[in-house]
Amino acid sequence: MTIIILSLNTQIKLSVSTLNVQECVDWVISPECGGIDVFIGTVRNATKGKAVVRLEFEAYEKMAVKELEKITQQAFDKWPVQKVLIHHRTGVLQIGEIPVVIAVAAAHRDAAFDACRYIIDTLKQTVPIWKKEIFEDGEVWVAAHP
Amino acid sequence: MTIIILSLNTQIKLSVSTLNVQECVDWVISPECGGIDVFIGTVRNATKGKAVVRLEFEAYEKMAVKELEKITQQAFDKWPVQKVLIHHRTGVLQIGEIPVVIAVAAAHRDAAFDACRYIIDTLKQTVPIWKKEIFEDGEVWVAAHP
Amino acid sequence: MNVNILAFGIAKDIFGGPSVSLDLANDANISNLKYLLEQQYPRLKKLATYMVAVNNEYALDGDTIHERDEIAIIPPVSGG
Amino acid sequence: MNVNILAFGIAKDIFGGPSVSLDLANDANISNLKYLLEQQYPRLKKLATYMVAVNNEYALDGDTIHERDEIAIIPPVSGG
Repeated sequence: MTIIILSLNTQIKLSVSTLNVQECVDWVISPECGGIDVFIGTVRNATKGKAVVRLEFEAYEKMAVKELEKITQQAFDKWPVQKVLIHHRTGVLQIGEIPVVIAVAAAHRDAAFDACRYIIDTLKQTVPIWKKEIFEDGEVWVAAHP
Repeated sequence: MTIIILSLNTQIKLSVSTLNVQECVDWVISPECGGIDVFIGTVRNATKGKAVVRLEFEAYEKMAVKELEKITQQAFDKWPVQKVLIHHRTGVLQIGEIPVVIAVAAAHRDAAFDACRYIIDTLKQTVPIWKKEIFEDGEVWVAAHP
Repeated sequence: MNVNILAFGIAKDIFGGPSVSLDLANDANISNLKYLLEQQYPRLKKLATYMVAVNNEYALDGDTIHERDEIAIIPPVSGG
Repeated sequence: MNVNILAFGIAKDIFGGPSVSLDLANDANISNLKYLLEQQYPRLKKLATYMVAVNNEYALDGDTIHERDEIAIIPPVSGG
């Protein structure tokens, strides 16, 4: 399932398909902006020294999109940014695949950096998406236990 | 003229050809990294309200590469980052084109953000590259005058 | 009233499925709901923390639950 | 000694070309070089600031210049 929220300056997508970084950059780039910051999450091959085989992402999709919209709105309220894009994967991801791309365009780079970092930091705290790490000998929902 | 400095974890390029963001991301992505921060500079259509027709970048290439190497080394010294890439254009750039791409991969995102921002901030202070803005009615070397 | 509760992440494992249904007093609030769920599914208490969402918004312990509300258990998120 | 000085950015406009040559005393330092250049090209003094590089490294005012050094005038940079 893919959900896209599209306005002139905001794009939010939850998708089971591979994320395309170039597409994300192409969408935020604009003649009025001077700087773009892009954060790309990638699936690491190990966590705390233990080999990861693959990841599985589950989302409460309706609510996740709502929370992502709130975060993008906060970014627009806090910084003079021009375009904000958040693409997040769901489903099974292999090592090296991309769970998330956040791209922010602004006239000046400080706003782009600040907003992009705020978005990923907040996303990881509030957006109802869950990651399960699959190891050779078991699996674990990340962050579930203290 | 294109200069590429290539090691296992560093890539520096000065080039008159169009920069390719996807290539940059593909080069820094690796199974050990969990986060990539990418800064993309773009040519704005106006500066202080005045329409820009195009930009021209000139570099003192040998020294620019040396200074870029210093900055990447500082990034590796200061933060636990895994790969650093800096691509910078020279020559004539049209509105919307990309003068610079900086991509930093790290196990954890804070290092990638900090190092990427440090690199662009420092690049703008120390690397001998000059930008001329061409307007309808004249041209100006940026930052030359107080 | 009878409410249906969606579960995600580890809560789905704890409930043994993507949703459970529960009988609640008509003026029940989130706190009451959590208490009943924790009685039935003690593993819930072992979570670092968990939230409840009502109609796609995070809810507070004192919020009253209404029939036909969309209720979901939100274990610690780990997206990104 | 006679040294060749590379110019970039606005310095190229000020010198009217990509390099100029200059006669210097054999023990001349960067400060002496700047003084002579500013005499010949007064517009240099109107720059916000400028640096001199010797052999691709930023040089300090007291650094001595040697024959065959690669010398360059570095006006305020504006890359990125």
